Amino acid sequence: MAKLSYREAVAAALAQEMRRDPSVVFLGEDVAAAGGVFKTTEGLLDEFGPVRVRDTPISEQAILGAAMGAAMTGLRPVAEIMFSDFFAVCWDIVANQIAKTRYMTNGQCALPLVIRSANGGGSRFGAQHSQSVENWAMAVPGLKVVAPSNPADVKGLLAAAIRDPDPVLFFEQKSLYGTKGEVPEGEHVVPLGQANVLREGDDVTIVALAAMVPKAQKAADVLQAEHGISATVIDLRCLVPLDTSTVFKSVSATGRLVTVEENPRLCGWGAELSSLVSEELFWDLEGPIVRITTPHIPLPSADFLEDAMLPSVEKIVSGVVELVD
Amino acid sequence: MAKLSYREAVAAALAQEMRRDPSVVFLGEDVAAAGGVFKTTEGLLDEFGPVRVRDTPISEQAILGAAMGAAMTGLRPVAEIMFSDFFAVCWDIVANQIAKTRYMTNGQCALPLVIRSANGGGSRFGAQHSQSVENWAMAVPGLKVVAPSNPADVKGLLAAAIRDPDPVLFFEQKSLYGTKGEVPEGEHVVPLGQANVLREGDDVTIVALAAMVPKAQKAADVLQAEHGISATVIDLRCLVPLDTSTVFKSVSATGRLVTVEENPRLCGWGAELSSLVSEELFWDLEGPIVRITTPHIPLPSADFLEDAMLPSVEKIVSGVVELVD
Amino acid sequence: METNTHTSPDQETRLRLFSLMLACRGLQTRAFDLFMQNLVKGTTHLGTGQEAIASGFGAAMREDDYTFCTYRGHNHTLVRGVSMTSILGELMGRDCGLMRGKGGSMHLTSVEHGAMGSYAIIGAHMVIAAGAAWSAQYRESGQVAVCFFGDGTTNIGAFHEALNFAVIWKLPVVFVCENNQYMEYTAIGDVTAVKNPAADRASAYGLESILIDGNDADVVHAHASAALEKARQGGGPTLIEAVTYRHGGHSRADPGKYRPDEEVAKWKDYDPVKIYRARLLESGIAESVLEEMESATAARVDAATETASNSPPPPLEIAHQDVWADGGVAWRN
Amino acid sequence: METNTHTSPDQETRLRLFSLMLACRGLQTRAFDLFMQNLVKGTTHLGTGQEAIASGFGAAMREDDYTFCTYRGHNHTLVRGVSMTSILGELMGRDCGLMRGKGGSMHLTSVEHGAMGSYAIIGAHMVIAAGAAWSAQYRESGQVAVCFFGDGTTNIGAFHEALNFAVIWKLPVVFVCENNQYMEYTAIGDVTAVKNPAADRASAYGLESILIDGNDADVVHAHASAALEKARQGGGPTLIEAVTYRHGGHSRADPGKYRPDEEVAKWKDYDPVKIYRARLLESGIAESVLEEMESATAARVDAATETASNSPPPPLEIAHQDVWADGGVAWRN
Ligand SMILES: Cc1ncc(C[n+]2csc(CCOP(=O)(O)OP(=O)(O)O)c2C)c(N)n1
Ligand SMILES: Cc1ncc(C[n+]2csc(CCOP(=O)(O)OP(=O)(O)O)c2C)c(N)n1
Ligand SMILES: [Mg+2]
Ligand SMILES: [Mg+2]
Repeated sequence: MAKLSYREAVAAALAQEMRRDPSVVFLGEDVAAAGGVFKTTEGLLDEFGPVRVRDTPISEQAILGAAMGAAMTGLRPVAEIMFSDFFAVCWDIVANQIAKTRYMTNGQCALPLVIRSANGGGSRFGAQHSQSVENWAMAVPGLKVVAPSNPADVKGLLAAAIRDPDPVLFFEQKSLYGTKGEVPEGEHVVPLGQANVLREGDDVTIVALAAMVPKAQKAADVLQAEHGISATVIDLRCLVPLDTSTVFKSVSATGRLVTVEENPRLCGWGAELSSLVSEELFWDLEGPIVRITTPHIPLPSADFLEDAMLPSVEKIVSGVVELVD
Repeated sequence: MAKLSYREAVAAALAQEMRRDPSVVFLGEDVAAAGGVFKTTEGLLDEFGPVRVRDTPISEQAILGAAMGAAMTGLRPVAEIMFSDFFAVCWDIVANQIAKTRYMTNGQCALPLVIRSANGGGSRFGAQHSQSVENWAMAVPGLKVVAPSNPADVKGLLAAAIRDPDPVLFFEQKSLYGTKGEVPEGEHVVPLGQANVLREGDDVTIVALAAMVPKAQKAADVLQAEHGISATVIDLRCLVPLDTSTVFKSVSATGRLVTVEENPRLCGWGAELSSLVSEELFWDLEGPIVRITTPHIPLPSADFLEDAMLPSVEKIVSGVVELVD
Repeated sequence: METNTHTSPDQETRLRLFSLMLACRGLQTRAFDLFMQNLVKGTTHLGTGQEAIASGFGAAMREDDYTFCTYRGHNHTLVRGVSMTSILGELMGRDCGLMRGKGGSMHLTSVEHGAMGSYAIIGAHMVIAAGAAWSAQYRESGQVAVCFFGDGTTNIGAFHEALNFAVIWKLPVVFVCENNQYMEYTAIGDVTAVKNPAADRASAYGLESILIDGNDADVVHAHASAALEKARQGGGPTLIEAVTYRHGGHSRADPGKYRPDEEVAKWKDYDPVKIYRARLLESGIAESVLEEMESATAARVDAATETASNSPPPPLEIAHQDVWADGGVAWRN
Repeated sequence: METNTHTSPDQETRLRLFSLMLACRGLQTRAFDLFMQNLVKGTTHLGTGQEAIASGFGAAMREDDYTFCTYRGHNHTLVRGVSMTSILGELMGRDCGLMRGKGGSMHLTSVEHGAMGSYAIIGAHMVIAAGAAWSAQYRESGQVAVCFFGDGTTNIGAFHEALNFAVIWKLPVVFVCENNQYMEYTAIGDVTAVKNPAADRASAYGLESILIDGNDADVVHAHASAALEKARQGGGPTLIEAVTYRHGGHSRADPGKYRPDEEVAKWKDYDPVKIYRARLLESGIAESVLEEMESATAARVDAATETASNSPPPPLEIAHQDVWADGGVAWRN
């Protein structure tokens, strides 16, 4: 095991896969010579050279078009969209082209590609650089959607995403880039579509994603210590494929579900999970399903305001307490 | 009352508002001289002239940028995005610019604009011209979202959208363009954010939108006649503002909720409504919340396949019967 | 505008060009008839009148080159060797269709023939074609991507990104603007800042301005050959504007009334098939040879129509297949 | 490249230009200091070294003209008359901030001053500026929209759409490319198909190619005046490429190490404030006058810093306001 930061784990995964498969190529803005504006891809240019690691102009449609065309013709491109907010300038390539082409062509076109992007708030960047948009991707059939919460999963899931034969949107949570954790040395691959049960409890199931995972864990500590509530905490890790069986198993046992999302309220993955549970597991429920989200507003920039909008340990605790008590 | 088609009601609303307010201007591809590719805007160029009714190049970002810049500086533009699938090529202007600018500027910028678009399937146009993407809009804070189910509402809600001081995405369902209905003559305005209770029943609440509304009504007929199930049918009409009070009132009474969405499964408005109900109205529920949607796939083109994928009267009936029985 | 033939292709090539154009014309005419009989559901966009461009390129491309085209892509797909039956079947939503009805008229794709897709949202396929060219460059395969698009497409953002990108990476891609002078119902001149929407913008990407007669198959073939060769040799991308006209409306049953009668008449007279037929006759090919080709094409179209019409609708289960590489559509476990 | 001054502005204008540049420089330098003291959270993009462009335009614009700028928009906002206190307050997330902390450094906006926003996603504001110009044209108000953007922005699709659109509708808009020769960390020449990313593309929109010295406030002012006048008279849009350099990194604490030392040194030497100061002295203005201006600016910056630093954080309730025109954020009843 080595201690790596979340951002270092990105480069580690890319390097691992680029070493093993020469068809893996990587492109994006400022990713090569500069090593990425979040320093997530340092060293790759040096190791793999300018033919495989390429700086691009500010042309997100061309970046993703290049990735798609290359994936259709034998390569396994990884593209970076610097901030996930910028998916909006190239959404056609993602949602209409990449997501639909295999299906429309009756399976003729393979699209083994990964799009990495820095997602989420907490950096005081304001409303256009702080969105959590993993739901945009989840809403479109044909995209796999991954959002890791820790360095080991960054490495393992990104490796799996690169090996996956389907298009994967890989959301790296900005606010986690500086966090550190043990990461297995040597080849490390974590299969897509498997939620991670971080702790087991009897009273309530808390499902979280990405930066909400450490908050949910802290909340579970507080709930245990201060309220005597024992919570299962599940790190969803992937939205597509969605590991409903792990979640359902836990909710069947606890009878209560709380979801914690960073994205704004409407149509989040928590709503989808809530609807699945209330459709298929209704009779196991012992109380309402509670969703904790950012309010349905653009994120403000000032630190004081931004912090107050994002889901916090306190909000999770009080949401659970209200439900369970 | 006059009998108008859904498509004629679009032109009627635009004409009504353009007559009353000289700051209303209209732009889009092939909307002026040709009267729109769906013939929704015929006659407007003749009546209002080429300064107010303008054909544009194939430049969706410029179309919406023009609308936004004009709205910020005193006009009330209405823009057409020909097919709602094309929102993907201009999503930045919608989701990052139009939706966020009032908030980011602490209320300084007014954005009274409407974006009309032809939405949905059933026309055998294939996956890139058949999407129902009203959820894309619902997921973004700062957008109002309207989707009428009949000609009278097209006229009344489009008029209200144009008068509204906020940005409104107005989804016209392609498969309804040919349908006809009575439309009040003279000024007709239907306030945004009010769901329409079409019939009242005791056993279940069926909530539908746009093209799913007539299907839900037919299903309610069948349910009554063949299964003795009495259903309330609610036409949601707007996703934002969302008329939860009308829906809640009905679900409190019936104890059962079924939503009918044309969009693919994940993260639809039905999921949001389901999660709201199971969070706030849980104790009133007498059974699972059922969502009827298109499967989570891109829509196939062939008539036989497409029809089998969209929610049908039969699917609604069987979903309700399974729930209630 | 380039109207003369630099090189006079040999007779074999000429006959091939004519045969491709005949096939395209036959297919398009039949597609229209089937549409009018309500056997083509949805929509269809015909390339009647524009056959010289697809054919000129088709005859010049290497078998493993890539084609990227638009919803108006029947000709471009056909010239790569895709069967008429599978194209008409796709238009009619039958099981024999190229994608078994899952794509439709606007999305003809045959990877096995290098026909890498027909794209229905303006602009996108230009950046995707650049990506295929990047892959060819990376794999040093010598393949070239050819991307066909319309005049109206030159005003959308992706056009700009694709061209800049292709030039800076020196990609083996040929961008072919089929300037048929209209977007849907709006004349291109009404919405474009320059006269020649592609050629007048070439210099913005450091490219040569190339404006050619898109109705002259020899001219197209010569330019296609040169651009393909340049790309194959590592010389980078080419942008070609080929001026042409569509005989019919934009799509479906559009009567195209927004176009002046004389304009339509003039262009119908300057028909690529007609002028090429006359040229072949002049060059000494016997009328009987041409007639034989024509009746063979007609028979091919009839046979394809017959087979496609008799093909059943696709089985329902395919709608639940192939979202993912594992053949399935599951988004959960 | 246009380096000479056509018109020699009168002394009043010159002093105004100098004063605007001094204010910009003072503000940017202070913003950097505050950032290093961790008082500016998030990010900040400075226009140090690029002051002549914002100032040249600021001095030429009519009070009711519109400015659209990018995240690197402090200078452009300031020259419209917005107070330093509200700008620094916004950067620091204080209640006195221009948007009370809801926008941040990248989104400075003051509608009352015609500063119609700073946009943080590349390209978007170019089409939005066209929209404001359309509105001015429709209302026959004589207003002009001025849109500032960077060299890197010329490679995104919206650039292309905005220019074509502005030209065909003959909109009163001036597009100003501040070519500081880098996007974030990548030299513009590495990713652009032409040498002058904006000027070499003007012809693609039927526009005159205008390349000017963006560090010479007189040159900028002359071109600004001409373009504004042309737009006001119904002459349509202008595209100007103004060559300049940013003294610091792209944003935050970026040390800008990707730039050769000599290049940085050369451009720091060719500093717009410095060269303009020398020109003023040469033209007969007394050193003491300039020093007085400089110390007045310093005092202004200090006072603004003081006020902003003492401003409290914004009240929490404003986070729940102004999604909608009714002042609220409710999405349900
Ligand atoms: C982004 C986008 N906007 C609009 C359309 C609708 N549309 C389909 S074809 C077309 C006209 C295209 O004109 P051109 O590029 O000249 O091609 P042509 O149809 O003449 O072959 C338009 C506007 C679309 N498909 N995609
Ligand atoms: C669509 C989009 N892509 C990428 C970015 C990230 N980004 C912010 S500034 C910048 C460089 C812009 O360069 P330029 O236009 O030259 O402006 P400058 O920063 O030099 O003023 C980039 C790539 C963005 N904000 N928006
Ligand atoms: Mg055309
Ligand atoms: Mg720059």
